[in-house]
Amino acid sequence: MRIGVFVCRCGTNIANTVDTEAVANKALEYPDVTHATDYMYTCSEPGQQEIQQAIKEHALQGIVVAACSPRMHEATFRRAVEKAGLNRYMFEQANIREHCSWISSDIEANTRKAMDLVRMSVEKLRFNQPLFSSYVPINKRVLVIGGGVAGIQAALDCAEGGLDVVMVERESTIGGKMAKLDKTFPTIDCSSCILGPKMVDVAQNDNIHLYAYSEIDSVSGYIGNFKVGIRKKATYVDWDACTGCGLCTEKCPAKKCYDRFNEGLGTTTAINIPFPQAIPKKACIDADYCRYFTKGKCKVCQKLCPTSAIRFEMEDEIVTEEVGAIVVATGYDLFDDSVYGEYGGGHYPDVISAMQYERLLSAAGPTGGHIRRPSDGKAPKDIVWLSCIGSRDASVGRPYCSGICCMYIAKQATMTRDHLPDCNCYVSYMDIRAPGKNYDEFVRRAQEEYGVQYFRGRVGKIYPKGDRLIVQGADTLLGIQIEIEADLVVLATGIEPSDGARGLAEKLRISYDDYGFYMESHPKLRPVETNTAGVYLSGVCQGPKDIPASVGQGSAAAAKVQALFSRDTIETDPQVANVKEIACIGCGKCIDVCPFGAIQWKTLRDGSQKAQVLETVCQGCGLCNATCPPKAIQLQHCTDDQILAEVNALCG
Amino acid sequence: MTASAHNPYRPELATIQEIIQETPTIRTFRVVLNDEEKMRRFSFQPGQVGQLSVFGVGESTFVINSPPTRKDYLQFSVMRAGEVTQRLHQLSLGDQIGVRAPLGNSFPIEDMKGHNILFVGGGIGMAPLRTLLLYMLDNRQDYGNITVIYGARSPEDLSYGYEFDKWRTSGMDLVLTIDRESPGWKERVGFVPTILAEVAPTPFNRIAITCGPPIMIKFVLAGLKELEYEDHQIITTLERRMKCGIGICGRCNIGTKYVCVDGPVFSYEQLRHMVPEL
Amino acid sequence: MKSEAASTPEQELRIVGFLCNWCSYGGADTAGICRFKQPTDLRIIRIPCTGRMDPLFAVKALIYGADGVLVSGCHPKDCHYAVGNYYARRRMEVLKRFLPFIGIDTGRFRYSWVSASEGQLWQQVVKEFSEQIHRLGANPGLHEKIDVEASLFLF
Amino acid sequence: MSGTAYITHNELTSALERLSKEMDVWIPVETGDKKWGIQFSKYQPGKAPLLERQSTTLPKKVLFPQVETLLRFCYQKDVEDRSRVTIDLKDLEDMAPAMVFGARPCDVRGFLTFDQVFLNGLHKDPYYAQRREKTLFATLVCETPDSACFCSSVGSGPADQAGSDLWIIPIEGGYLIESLNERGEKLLPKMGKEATQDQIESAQRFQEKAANERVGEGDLTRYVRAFEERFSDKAYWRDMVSKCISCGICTYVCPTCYCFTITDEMKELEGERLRSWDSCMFHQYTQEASGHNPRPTKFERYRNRVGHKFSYFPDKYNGMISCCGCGRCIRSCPVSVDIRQIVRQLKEEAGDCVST
Amino acid sequence: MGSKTEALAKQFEKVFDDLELVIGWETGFDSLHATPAFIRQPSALGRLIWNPFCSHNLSGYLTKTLNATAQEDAKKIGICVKGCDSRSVVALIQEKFISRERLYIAGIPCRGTVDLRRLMRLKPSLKDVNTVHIEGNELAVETARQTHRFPLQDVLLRKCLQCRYPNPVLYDELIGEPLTPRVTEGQAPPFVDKLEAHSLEQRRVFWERELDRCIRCYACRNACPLCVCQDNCILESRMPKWLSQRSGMSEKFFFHMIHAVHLAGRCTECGECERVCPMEIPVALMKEKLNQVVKELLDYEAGLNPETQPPLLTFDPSETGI
Repeated sequence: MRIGVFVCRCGTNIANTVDTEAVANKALEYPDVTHATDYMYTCSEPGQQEIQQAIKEHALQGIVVAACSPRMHEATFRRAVEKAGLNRYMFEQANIREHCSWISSDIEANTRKAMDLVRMSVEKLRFNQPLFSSYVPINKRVLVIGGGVAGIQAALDCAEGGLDVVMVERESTIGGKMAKLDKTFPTIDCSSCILGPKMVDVAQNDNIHLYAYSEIDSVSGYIGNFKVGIRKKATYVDWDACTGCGLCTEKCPAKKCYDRFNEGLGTTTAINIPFPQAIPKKACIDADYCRYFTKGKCKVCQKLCPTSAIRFEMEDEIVTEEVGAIVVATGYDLFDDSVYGEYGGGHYPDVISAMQYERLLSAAGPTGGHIRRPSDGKAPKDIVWLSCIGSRDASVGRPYCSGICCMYIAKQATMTRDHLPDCNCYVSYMDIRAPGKNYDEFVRRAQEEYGVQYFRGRVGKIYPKGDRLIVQGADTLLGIQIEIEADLVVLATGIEPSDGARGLAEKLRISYDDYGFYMESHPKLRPVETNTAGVYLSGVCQGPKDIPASVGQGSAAAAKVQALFSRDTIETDPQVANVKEIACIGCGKCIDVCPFGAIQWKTLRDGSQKAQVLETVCQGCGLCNATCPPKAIQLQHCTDDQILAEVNALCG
Repeated sequence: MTASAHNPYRPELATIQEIIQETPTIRTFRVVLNDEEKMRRFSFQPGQVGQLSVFGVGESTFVINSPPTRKDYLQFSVMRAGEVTQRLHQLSLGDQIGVRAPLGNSFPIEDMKGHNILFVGGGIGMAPLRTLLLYMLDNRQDYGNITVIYGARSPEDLSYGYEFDKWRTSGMDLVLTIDRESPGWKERVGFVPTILAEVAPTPFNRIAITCGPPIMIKFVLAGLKELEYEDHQIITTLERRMKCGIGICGRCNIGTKYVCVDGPVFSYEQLRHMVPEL
Repeated sequence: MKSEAASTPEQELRIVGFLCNWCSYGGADTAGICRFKQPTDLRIIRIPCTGRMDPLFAVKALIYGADGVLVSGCHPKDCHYAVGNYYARRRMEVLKRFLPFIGIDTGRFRYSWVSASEGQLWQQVVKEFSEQIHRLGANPGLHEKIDVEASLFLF
Repeated sequence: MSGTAYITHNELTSALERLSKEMDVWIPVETGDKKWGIQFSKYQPGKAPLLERQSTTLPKKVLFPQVETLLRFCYQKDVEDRSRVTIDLKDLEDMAPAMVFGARPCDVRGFLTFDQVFLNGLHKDPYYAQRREKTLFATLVCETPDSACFCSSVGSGPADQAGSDLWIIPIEGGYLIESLNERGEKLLPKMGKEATQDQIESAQRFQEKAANERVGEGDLTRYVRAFEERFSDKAYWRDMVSKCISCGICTYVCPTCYCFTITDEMKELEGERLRSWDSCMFHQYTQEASGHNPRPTKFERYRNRVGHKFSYFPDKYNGMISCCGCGRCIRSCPVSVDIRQIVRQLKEEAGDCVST
Repeated sequence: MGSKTEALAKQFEKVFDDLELVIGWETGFDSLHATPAFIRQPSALGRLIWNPFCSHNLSGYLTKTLNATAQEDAKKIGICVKGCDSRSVVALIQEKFISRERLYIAGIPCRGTVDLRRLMRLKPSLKDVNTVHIEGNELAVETARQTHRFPLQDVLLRKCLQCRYPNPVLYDELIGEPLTPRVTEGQAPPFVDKLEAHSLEQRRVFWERELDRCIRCYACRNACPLCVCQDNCILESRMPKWLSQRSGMSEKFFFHMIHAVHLAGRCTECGECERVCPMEIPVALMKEKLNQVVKELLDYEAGLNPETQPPLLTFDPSETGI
């Protein structure tokens, strides 16, 4: 190989403390170096031309530039050598500025060091190989998992950009948690008024294909080319035929079914449509309650259905969709408040969760928007909210703050005072967290204008007394014991990752934290990406957040997808791992450690199993290389031989 | 430091005079021995090999594929595969390498005289055949009709394309083939053994010489038997990992035969009497 | 055993650094940009991630005469590749504890976590480690020929 | 008998001391403190040879070092034009004369195999040739064969003098050294004073007794065809070789194994071409760059080893077996693969073969 | 002991219909040498032996000679294991090289196996042994003429002197009664301690002296059941080239460091590397130290639980102090 070495003086930045001429002269003694010189500003236009000139004149096959940090100008010089006809990976940069001239004033020592650094680069370069990107076509369809507001926003943004969107929602309707809310803080907007139109947009957008009542069964492939198996769960209703007329739900004899949408307040029918604005508005049979399935006969709905849409023989069906990117917006579940036995959640009928209370507030809810306590249907006179139920409590494994509870407590209390002006509202809180726009003002208004009584402290226990509840606790600011007789207690349950989040993560090969929230690629700089290329996060599945933040992240995820899809192919970075099959022993350790799921099994003709790198997925960290016992997998441009060459240049 | 009369491990220093990029992975090197006297006296037979040294990296065996009548250079075609070949590919004109040549046996050119000839070559396996082919062109009157079947994966993988016209105009039947269709390709498409069956040169008074990857050789041998070639009418070259090249180091044996000195050229008849360890 | 390309005077020792591209290499750049003065013994090899760091690179350097080996990467939880340094820290710590068993001073090997913004911390790490290596002196290296009498009978 | 010398046990080290002034004297010594094994080392003052049992490793390295420099090269860059590089090449270097003292007949007989390959082939190996010429063997008649020894089965024996220059016979109070050729004769005076007639007779008795000793069962020299016939019997090789772990011990401790590899080592502009022992038991030995391996598993590799020693070699060299029956491959084998049995059973009916 | 030998053969006889073959030990070329046996016919089960000469760890054959992965319709492989050997089997299952379902494991509680070279030093003339067994703290070797007795301390393999797992940790059938370990948990490996009592300089010299003998026959590697690279080991690889062919001390050191580091957190301390070394280098000692480090740092021992992942192949974000 013929190597040219260019030592940059960087004006005086390097030349002041490094004898660049001596370094260049020394370089001439190194193996394969046939040309070496120093130059005032190598990165300048004439500097680059000098390199290009030398490449042609001296038939150079590799270039070393000793200059600033490669983090600064590696890309510049790579382009320069490429213009002169070399492969851009036949270039190495020795950092003799940041790591040398700038950190010591000892010219002799610096010069010796610069010589070593150049020699290391030369030795490494002797093992460099031309590398070439490959181009993989992108399937410009996106899968959105989860039909809550975060997923809806992502789907709509993508669809409006002209992309084909596949949306998968576990429930029989989209809308998620937001659809259950009555109002939203801090503006007291009607939740369904702002969400409803978006849901309708999803239904009406031709670019969006919705799979409701479906779950992700399997995911294979990689960025640009995922293959997703979707399990369409049996609804026992042919949705192509169902018009959502609701006749079946009226006549269904099984009327005492758990009402999921209303959080178990009230009942529903075995065949039902969750709520009037459901999208899609289609009926679905709950086989756990349906008389035909439990008792073997009934079929009332089948007889009634004007379009003959009922299909008792229906089974789960797996369909496959091919997409190029995936947005995960699986949202959250609420903490199970019965864990706190001392509060009697799930035990005393009038101790309810905040989401249940939300349904009581809702005009579409079981009480028609009238606040009535579940036990006897009376309007409550005294209501106590308990904050941080399953938040900021390490003893129940939830040390994090759910972020939204303080705000929705204030909202619910404010609403309550509107509905029932005589009702006393008490809030037991730990700290009030209201950092958003107009948030703190909102809480303050609840306290000051609406007379909601806040006391700081933890409630110790709740017990019944007659038909009321005694709430015992302490006000830690005043340092006194507190006892409130209440008609209703609302537990402000916190957020936890949605049921099944871990299982889905494993299918997607993305990682999750100790609680099951999905890990973003970088907490600051890549908050929407995951470590699996082509999989993006939106909403609470990544961590607690409120509606605006979820919507914002939904749009951000959509923007990432759009950016990805703005090109027809993905150019792979050739600095990725590469498997030498004859040396691979098929131990699978690389597959185990790869943080990106970039390595998969490949079966050869003789039946042996070898590792195979998905170039588009590999991020080039080299963990596999360090782990591979026979070193069959090598990180291109940072191979063992290349690192060893640098080590050998210094030692031995 | 006694310079012994003859040290078979000591390569002759040589200079690279010309490099021809044959295919993306094959380069042909023309080298000249630095010792002019030795260069002038150098002679070899078609089929013989040489060991090329990149000092500091190692040695590797290649067939000498210049025409034996040329006395001014030695030529080797090198496919990039391992450590040595990779380094060879990085060399430039004027660079120094080591050469130990000629080594090994050669094609039985005398015995072939008066016969029709069939060459069947695949990929880099064309290199040894080319030497013999050029030799026959130089002595065209000694041989009957000559058919060459030469295949590679794609048009870019065919070496010596610049000579094809010359071969054809010198009275040879040249059949080119590639594995899969390729835009602009007007010759045949298909694996070498398939094309062999199509062309089906009669075994009458013919010697077949085949060289290529082991899997191709296996099927070509079968194909020739199908065409009713006798064992002694089939000649091939064998490849083995070699080190010393002079029959000492031990690794290239097939039973009692050492590929480096008893080969690389073997007739099918010989092979049948050797232990089945290919 | 030491390289002779740059004729090395006695007082300068050979420290090999393996730095991850994203954090510590950047940290060293930052230290340079801020002109934080550092000893000159260190020679840095850039690797993408400490997860790329095979402990054997360090072993190779130490056996073949390096006076010190310094590995540095992103702080745990801040790995550019999410988890590379979690693997690395286990591997490095195991190596560090093992080295003295074969007669290599554990002080000759160090790993640290320095982010791209922590120029000052980098300066401190380099200073401390270089001083430590100078205290230990040159790597005594291995005896290529064994004096039969200098034995240590164990078993 | 030709010339003789007598050395008492006490004088042995001083005799070796004298010799070591003129040449490298290789003697068997303990491999380490309280170790069972014995290896050959250059004589150092005060170190007495251990002659009571066979050494673990061989004096093979004296003529055929485990690693040896074949060439030294240096790239020299033209000061005017750095792309003009010439190569300075040095090959054979002068080697010191040497003596191997206290090896056994089987150890020395191995070099007869070497001679065929390194000296009498198409090309003469100048490195081996030089060492061969400059090295003498003072060989000890063997009185301690063990259960792994089988020198008599391969046409040798405990008193086999082939390949030796001096002959050592233990007698009362010391050793009688007898010269077997002129080279040996010249050294006798430096080794001790002339032996008495009594001593000579005593030594003769010892020698005769050893010569009559049969070490090993049966004759293993006539298996050329049996091997060929067994070559493709997969079950046979599977049964015989399953326990082999493919290490290189048997080849490295074998007096007749000579296979080597050649590799270059380089640092900056200087480097050397090394020849080092290789082993046909290693996968890499025949591995080709393409990935193809004609002997991909230990079954083919061990078969080749047996074939080489008992079939190919005698086929090629007038019936000469490339095995001297020292038994080291059996004794040192971590899993006790017994080559005697594998050879012997070549002639047995399929199904009767049992590996132990 | 005769009784166990018979029990072993009987047990395999019972299940042989389900087996492809049995790997055990039999008498080798003389009465002092046991050797691995591959038995494919039930009629040959009588060749099986069990005595203190059966030191070989047979588990390596499961990957290197056979292919004990799960395969449809394939019969099981019967294998005899001691306590230490069973850990190798577990480790191989852990790393998914073999499948538990393919194995029929006969576990043998073991009081220790003999280091033949130590025995030979004590009694070079020993031959024609009729029986050998352990009685209390002694090895009893009965020849035609007399019974020799040797203190176990003087004749056992080094690994056996510090054995903590005399009983197999995984088996289908236990042959004999479980034993009490010679060394209990928490006790430091005595030989590691012994070396660590010396200065840094002395330790280096110790290893120089020991490793100087290394002839690079690679037996330590090939015998190691966890050295799974085998044919593709980087010790011999030229691309990448980790190790040169030079034979200096640095190469020998680095060779053994490569072996040791590759086994960090994986070595099951079967001692095969050391037993097979023709030059009697205590190579297992390096791995013992690494195991001690891994135990202290990550509270892990290889080859105990088939479900766990070796610690250097996984991570824990929450761990502190490193």
